[in-house]
Amino acid sequence: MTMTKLQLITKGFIKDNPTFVLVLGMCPTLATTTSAINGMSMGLATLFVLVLSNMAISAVAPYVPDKVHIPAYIVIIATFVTVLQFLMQAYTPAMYETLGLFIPLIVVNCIVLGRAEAFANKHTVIESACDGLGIGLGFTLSLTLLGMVREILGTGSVFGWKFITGDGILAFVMAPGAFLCLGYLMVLFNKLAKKNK
Amino acid sequence: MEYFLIIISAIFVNNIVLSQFLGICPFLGVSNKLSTATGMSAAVCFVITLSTIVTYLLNKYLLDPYGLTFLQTIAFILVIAALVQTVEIVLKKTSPSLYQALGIYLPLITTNCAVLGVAITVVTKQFTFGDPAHMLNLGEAAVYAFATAVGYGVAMIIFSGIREHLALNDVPKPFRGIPIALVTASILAMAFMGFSGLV
Amino acid sequence: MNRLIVSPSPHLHAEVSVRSLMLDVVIALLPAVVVSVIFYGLRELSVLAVSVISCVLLEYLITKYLLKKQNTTGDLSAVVTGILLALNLPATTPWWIVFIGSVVAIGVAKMTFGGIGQNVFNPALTGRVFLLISFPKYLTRWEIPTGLFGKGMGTDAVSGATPLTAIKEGLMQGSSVHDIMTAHGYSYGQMLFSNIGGSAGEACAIAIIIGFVYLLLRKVIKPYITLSILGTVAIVSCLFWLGDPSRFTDPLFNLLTGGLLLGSTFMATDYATSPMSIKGGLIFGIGIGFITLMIRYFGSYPEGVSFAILIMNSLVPLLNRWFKQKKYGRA
Amino acid sequence: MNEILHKGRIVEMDRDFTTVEIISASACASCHAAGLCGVSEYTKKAIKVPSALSTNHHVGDEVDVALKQSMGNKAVWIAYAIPLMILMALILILSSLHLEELYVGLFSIAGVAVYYFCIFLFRKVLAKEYIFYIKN
Amino acid sequence: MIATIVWTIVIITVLGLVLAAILYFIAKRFKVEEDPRIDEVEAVMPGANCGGCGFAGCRAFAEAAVKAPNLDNNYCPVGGNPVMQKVAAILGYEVKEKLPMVAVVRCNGTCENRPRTNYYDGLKSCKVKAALYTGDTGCSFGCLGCGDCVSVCKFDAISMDPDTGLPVVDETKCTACGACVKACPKGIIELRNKGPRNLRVFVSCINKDKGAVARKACKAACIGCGLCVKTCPHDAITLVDNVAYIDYEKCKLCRKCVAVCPTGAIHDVNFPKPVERVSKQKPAVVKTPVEKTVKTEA
Amino acid sequence: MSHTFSIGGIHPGERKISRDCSIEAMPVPDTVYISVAQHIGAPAKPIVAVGDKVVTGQPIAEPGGFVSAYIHSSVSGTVKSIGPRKDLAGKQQTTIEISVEGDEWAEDIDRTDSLVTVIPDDNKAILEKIRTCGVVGLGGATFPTHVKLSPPPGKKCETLIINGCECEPYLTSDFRTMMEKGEQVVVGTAIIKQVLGVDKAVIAIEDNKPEAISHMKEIIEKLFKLSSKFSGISVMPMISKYPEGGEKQLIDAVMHRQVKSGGLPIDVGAVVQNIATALAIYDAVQKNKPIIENSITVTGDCLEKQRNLMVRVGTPLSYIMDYAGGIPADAVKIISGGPMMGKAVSNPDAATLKGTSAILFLTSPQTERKIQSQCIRCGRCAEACPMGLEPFLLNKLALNDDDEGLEANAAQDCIECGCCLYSCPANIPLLDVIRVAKAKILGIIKARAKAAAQSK
Amino acid sequence: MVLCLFTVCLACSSVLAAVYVVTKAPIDKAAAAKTTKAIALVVPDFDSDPEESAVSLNGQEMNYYTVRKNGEIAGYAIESTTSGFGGPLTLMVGVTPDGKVYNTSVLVCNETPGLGAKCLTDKAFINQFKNLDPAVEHLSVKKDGGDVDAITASTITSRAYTLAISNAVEAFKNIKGE
Ligand SMILES: Cc1cc2nc3c(=O)[nH]c(=O)nc-3n(C[C@H](O)[C@H](O)[C@H](O)COP(=O)(O)O)c2cc1C
Ligand SMILES: Cc1cc2nc3c(=O)[nH]c(=O)nc-3n(C[C@H](O)[C@H](O)[C@H](O)COP(=O)(O)O)c2cc1C
Ligand SMILES: Cc1cc2nc3c(=O)[nH]c(=O)nc-3n(C[C@H](O)[C@H](O)[C@H](O)COP(=O)(O)O)c2cc1C
Ligand SMILES: Cc1cc2nc3c(=O)[nH]c(=O)nc-3n(C[C@H](O)[C@H](O)[C@H](O)CO)c2cc1C
Ligand code: SF4
Ligand code: SF4
Ligand code: SF4
Ligand code: SF4
Ligand code: FES
Repeated sequence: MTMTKLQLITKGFIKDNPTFVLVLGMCPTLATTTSAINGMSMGLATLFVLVLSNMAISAVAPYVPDKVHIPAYIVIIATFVTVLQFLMQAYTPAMYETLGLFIPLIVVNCIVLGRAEAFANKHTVIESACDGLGIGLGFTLSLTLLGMVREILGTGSVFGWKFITGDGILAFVMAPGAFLCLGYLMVLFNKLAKKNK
Repeated sequence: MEYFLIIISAIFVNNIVLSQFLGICPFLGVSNKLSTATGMSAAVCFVITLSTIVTYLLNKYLLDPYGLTFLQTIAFILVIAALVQTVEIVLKKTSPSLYQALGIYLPLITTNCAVLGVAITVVTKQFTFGDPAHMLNLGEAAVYAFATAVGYGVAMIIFSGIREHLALNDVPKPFRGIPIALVTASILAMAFMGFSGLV
Repeated sequence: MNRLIVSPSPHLHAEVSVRSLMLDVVIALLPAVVVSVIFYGLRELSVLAVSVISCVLLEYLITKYLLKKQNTTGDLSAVVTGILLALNLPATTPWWIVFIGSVVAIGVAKMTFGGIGQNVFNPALTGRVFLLISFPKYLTRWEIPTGLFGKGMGTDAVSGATPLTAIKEGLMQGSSVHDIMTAHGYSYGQMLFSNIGGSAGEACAIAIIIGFVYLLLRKVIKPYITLSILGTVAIVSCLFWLGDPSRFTDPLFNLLTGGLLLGSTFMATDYATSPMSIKGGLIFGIGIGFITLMIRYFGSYPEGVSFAILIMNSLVPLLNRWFKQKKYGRA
Repeated sequence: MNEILHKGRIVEMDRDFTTVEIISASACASCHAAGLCGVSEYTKKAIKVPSALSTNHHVGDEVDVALKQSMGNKAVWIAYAIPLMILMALILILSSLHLEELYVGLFSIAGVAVYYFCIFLFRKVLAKEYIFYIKN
Repeated sequence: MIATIVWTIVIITVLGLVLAAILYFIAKRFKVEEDPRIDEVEAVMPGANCGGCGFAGCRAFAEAAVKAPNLDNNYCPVGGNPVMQKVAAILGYEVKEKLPMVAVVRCNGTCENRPRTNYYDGLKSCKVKAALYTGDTGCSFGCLGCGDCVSVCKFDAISMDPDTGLPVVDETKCTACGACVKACPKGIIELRNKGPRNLRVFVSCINKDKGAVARKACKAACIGCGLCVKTCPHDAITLVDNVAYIDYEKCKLCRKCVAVCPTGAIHDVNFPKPVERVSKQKPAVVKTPVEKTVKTEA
Repeated sequence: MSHTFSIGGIHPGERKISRDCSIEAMPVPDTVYISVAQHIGAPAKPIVAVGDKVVTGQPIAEPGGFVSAYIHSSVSGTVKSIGPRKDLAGKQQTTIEISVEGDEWAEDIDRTDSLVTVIPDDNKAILEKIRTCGVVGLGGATFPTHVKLSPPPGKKCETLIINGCECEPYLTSDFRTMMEKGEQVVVGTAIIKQVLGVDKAVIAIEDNKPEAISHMKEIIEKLFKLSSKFSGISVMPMISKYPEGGEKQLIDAVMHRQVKSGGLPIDVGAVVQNIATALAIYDAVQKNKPIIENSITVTGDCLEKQRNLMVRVGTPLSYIMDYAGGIPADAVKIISGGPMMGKAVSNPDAATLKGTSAILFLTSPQTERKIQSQCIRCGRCAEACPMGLEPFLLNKLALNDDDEGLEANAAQDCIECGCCLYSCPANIPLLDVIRVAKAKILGIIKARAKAAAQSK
Repeated sequence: MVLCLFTVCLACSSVLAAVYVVTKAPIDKAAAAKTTKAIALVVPDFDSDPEESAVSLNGQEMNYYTVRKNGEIAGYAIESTTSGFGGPLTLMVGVTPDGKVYNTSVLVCNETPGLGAKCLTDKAFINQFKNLDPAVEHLSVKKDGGDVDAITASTITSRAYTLAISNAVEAFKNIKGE
């Protein structure tokens, strides 16, 4: 059962959606989705690391003995994360500040190491890139979605564009709203996904 | 007094799970039974405290003097991974029966972003009790890490109690499992907001 | 002989029903409702109406269309939730905020968990705390009671602080408790019989005490939880007060202000969200009392009963597990 | 009652010991995302159970291996809680002496190491205490 | 700058090597020897995790199948032969073809056939009801009608027919997992051969009472008269404890027994034309409540 | 000073409307149907054949094991058949059918009314009498009395409790027995006391029967003057609360001791016997009369005339109902026994057993179960449970098939008193569920014990 | 095996070091820009690099930056912390050499969203402090007899905000005095 490249890329949207279906990487999902733009940035940052580390790992995998693959992968992933940190600090310092702790934490995001172990390990560079792209896009999409919902409900705006006067329901931009939105979106998502099947 | 404030702040006001969003995956994954939750909490407490101390020293005596603080992420994760594994080996070598009894918890901790999160926070965070630019010293760092981990344990244990209770109830089907846990966490987070301003 | 009914024993059943219990709670709430309407006028009535109607309607719609279960609105528990939610809000709360509160109370805190008896957190309080966090602007504006035929739905209501807010604010500015109290002219008589700012339900202590006695007489609730909350607040605040009377308010003040009486009588005793055993109940109450005072004294919120109850709600499953009633023949 | 259960399969049996392979000892392994998350180490651990306690079982049987809950709690206590207390106590005491932080840190960690060494010395005692047994 | 670069390289490399050394020990300790075929087998399993095969779930089944020397004792009733063929292909074994089975309800005590003698007012559960008494009709063997079998079926294959008060098996959905058989406190449900082109003949009654008693309790009861036993040309029917039982391995679907049964206790399902009844009496079967007839794909 | 048990309990109302009806002997029916499964333990084995002539009081079945009992013919006549017959739940039980011819009694039975207060000294002989007369506990469980009166070696009885609580609503047959045959009950008590070798016997009577309390006190005083064998017997008034008469509750109330889970009363030095059992023992030992009849309360608010009847064992219920004026039009449920623990009758043709204590008619508003809703966690069930259990939890655990949880939460301790189901405002069929769960857990415990015994 | 890991580590660390070297300059620039931006918000146009120094007011150290245009001092950006409703409230207050408040911006704010946190967004409130002459206007909220309109239902925050500004003005006097 091999998937086409397109399938690899799109499976993360619904079938293997890392947020709603696999329930992975919950911390950044909850913490950084105070607005659509923040969620999207976090998603893209993860996507960046995911694609590059997937590619690098699939490239070196044949030469890394089994016994040390975990430390080797950790080193590789951490490298890309640090590179990302440098780039963000240099070119998008404001966003770097906003996302804060959660950028270095991409290292321990289960999705990244998980994909390395489960997929990149055994596939070609191209396939791994597609896989990383797919899962990363799925992650980005769901973070953006969650960020949008929270932003709309919490402040009455999307992507910073305000469409109501006055405040929104503030709880949604705070911790309780993060959990609440994710919980209900997860139900909704799974219902829709089931219907589509 | 400083220690006391740090403890109250870390456990209640800025609870690691309910307001800082760290370590959520195992929090959602392992909190469905009280016994596992307790074991996991103890393990997390130990590992977080120990690795915070080690990374603190690493940062202060190795990275900082050589201007390498930008290597925090990679160095810390390597040290933590090694540390967790060391504990595992030590336990295994010293008492295989103990090790067998605990085998469940250790692998989970490696993927727990709370450990790395706390380690990084400790060396970057400025605490504003009194002096706005105060960085934590080792004692405070250890207390902070410990208290944060206790906060993790508190949240975990409360949560496992609720989830064991929910398991017996008829929660509507689509909500069973993770979604109802998230809704519960949401209300719990609301409740914990009452502690705001305590320190 | 085919009209015989066969069923397992027992063959008799007590007269109480869920509906009759909830009806008793509604009756016990009536004094507080009446008093609040008298003090706050038609606006309070409209808050009550919006709250109760939306709670009941939401429960009906959710059971019918989302859960597709047996309709449970007949048991009146949504009415209780609605009344309690309304009594916890300022009379000036706009109707749409009340509605959002009902959505959270019934939709999130109750029906998501499976409906009556299944919820972990007190629905009315969840609704109220959600609103407090989301709309602090509206939820922290307390109206000075104007009486039934005072100002109507207008915008020019006089807004003032609740005693607890006044104390908190005053302390922040460095005044002493005594100065603040005299400056606002608070008296205990007023607190007992009303006329202090606050949410509608805390307007009159006597009305709530009447409800409490009624519930006790009808054996709807046990006194342990309520009394342990009040006792803890009294004792702990007494200690603080004796320590520094200029910074800490006295026990009687603490007992009579805020939603403490309302919360400890009607909200902390909610069956679904309080422990089963007496011992568990006592610990539950002590926890609520203690947390309430800590928030009042040291937290940034002037009032902590709602938070305290919600926090202790989360511990109920553990309390139920750890503090069971004694079993026969098991040491 | 009050037991930690692990599902396992008997792989070997002799007169004294029955070896049971724990199939899903790690909570991770039973996790829905196990396939995706390689870190969760789908481990198989062999546990030896005294044969006397496992009557009428055969190789290949799926059984529950139980560890008394009180034992589990004690294990957590010995392996994590006590060293944690040692660590905290050392850190706090030593740093109140205003020693150089490096030494405070290293001494505390060494304290934990010593503790584990003690466990190592008592491993025989512990091995006896943490007996697993087969249920049903 | 150069110093920074050098230190970067030194620190990372040293840390990496230390870590690797430690991990090496770990890796050596638990080498996961997982047979990759387990995954493959699991992939072809239906994934219902129903336990019908006698294992804890589909994965457990897969493991067992991989380990077992042949597939004689491992059979997935849900996936049936097509799945077992695939499993066999992966593992390189032979499978014994198992005849497809289906659950049948051996009670015909419809509301009309079996007059009610009392009303039950306890928990709607056959288990509870059976523990209390023999039921709300005169027959102490028949279906209690509380639907325990319905609620255990994971495949939605059983439903209660409100007209007859008896469970009905949807043979397109039934996977013969046997959950209902275990759940029924009265032992009414049996897994039987599905039959060629889904044609089946069976006795829809397990009433062990003497004929007169049985007849009084239910118009459609098997009264143990033995006519069918005598009629059956293939010796497929036996009479024990006043009830007849048809052995599906021997039954050739000639339907002679159906024709002679005086109470209509023998059911023939999915036959295109009804059989000529010998007895003058109108058969008690009002409608065939046992199976939903379906178009079969030969 | 009234006493009561310490945990739980309810007040379901008393409704002792037949209290003033004295026990009247009911005519013997044409045919009696005597089941061989009249007691707990192995069924008895018939020792008569079809066609045999039998007389009243003649043994017709012998014990089928150690825990089993003799069964006697309650009439004189001919054995018409021996075979399966439906009991009141519709289950088939081996039954001896005897058609009545005259009323001829076995010769050694003393049929006079004279009170025999002289108690024989030979305890062995007394026990043998009790055994051969087929005496079983008449308080509900019908446990063979001679077994109960032979405590295992090493166990010593300290207090004998005679259970006169009759805590179930409606029932009055024990009360009437105390009022009319009080002397015999006390002599029976003295016999048990002597057999067990205890100094202290307590007759526990609920304080809603003040007449019985004073009446029994008088009798004891009177008899005490006759012989020292009647010393140490006292009457203890109990607060009226259901299930005061439950063995475990009574021991708690009288002795302030609790029987350990899975233990027997004798473990805490108690033996509990019912009033009617004491009378049966008197009859057996002093009068040589086996259990061939018992007093049955026929009652119900819808019944015109309340009755307490002395009925021969094996009389069809329908016969008694006809005698009492037929089934009232608005009765929907017939209960054999009290409304809390009694069994609903699905087959009115079933015959009485030794332990049958009442026939109760209930109307639909009284008894029909109301629509069930969700548990509101009000805790009323837990508060009511006299065993200190948490029925709401057991219910949920059972519905989730959590056997370990059930055992940890003591489902096996449930005494099936029905307090929980009675109290639940949500009308949850708690006991229905718990009863099945309890049986399952007891099975598991038994299997485990068996396995443990085997491996030893 | 060791070799392999060694290689991986070496490669990775080299990449890291390389990227570090490349991005060092932009990172430093971005960090500097951040401070400059915060300062630029509250003082008039300037062309120099901000000079950081400290001044003490009632025993409390306050950081401030001096900026110049064409060598002339264009203004002072003073960091001023007071305690608000939810904790410390830190402002950057720009003061022109003639002692007028040029503009303000919030650096640290823990106020309640929807109430005190409005001090970040409420234009009507913030604009009161633009080009404000402390000699003319009374720097305290109307409730306390001053000229400042408080944020609705957030007197405490407004007080803290106002106090921070007047502290900065005082500090300015000290700077001048030095
Ligand atoms: C299976 C079983 C075994 C018993 N064994 C003894 C026994 O050995 N000794 C004894 O004194 N009572 C024994 N009993 C009697 C009980 O202690 C108790 O008196 C009897 O069940 C009647 O109690 P009840 O009517 O409250 O249910 C036994 C009862 C049962 C059901
Ligand atoms: C809930 C419950 C209530 C009982 N109530 C009575 C009662 O009121 N009177 C009585 O004699 N026995 C009652 N029993 C039976 C007693 O537990 C016990 O079996 C009996 O007194 C033993 O005496 P026996 O062996 O002579 O029957 C009750 C049992 C239970 C479980
Ligand atoms: C949840 C909550 C949050 C509050 N947050 C603030 C705040 O951020 N800033 C503030 O000045 N007051 C805050 N307050 C205090 C009240 O709004 C207080 O009534 C107000 O400061 C004084 O009223 P006034 O400004 O209308 O005179 C808060 C009160 C509550 C209950
Ligand atoms: C004594 C008593 C107190 C109650 N208190 C509350 C309450 O505080 N909040 C609420 O939403 N419902 C309350 N209810 C109604 C109902 O029990 C509640 O909605 C349940 O939590 C629903 O499961 C109460 C009911 C009773 C009988
Ligand atoms: S009908 Fe019975 S055998 Fe068929 S699938 Fe359902 S439970 Fe299994
Ligand atoms: S077939 Fe059996 S389980 Fe199904 S409804 Fe009938 S009695 Fe119940
Ligand atoms: S029936 Fe059982 S669970 Fe219910 S109250 Fe009685 S003893 Fe308790
Ligand atoms: S009495 Fe009924 S509603 Fe109350 S706790 Fe028990 S089961 Fe639940
Ligand atoms: S634990 Fe933090 S992302 Fe999974």
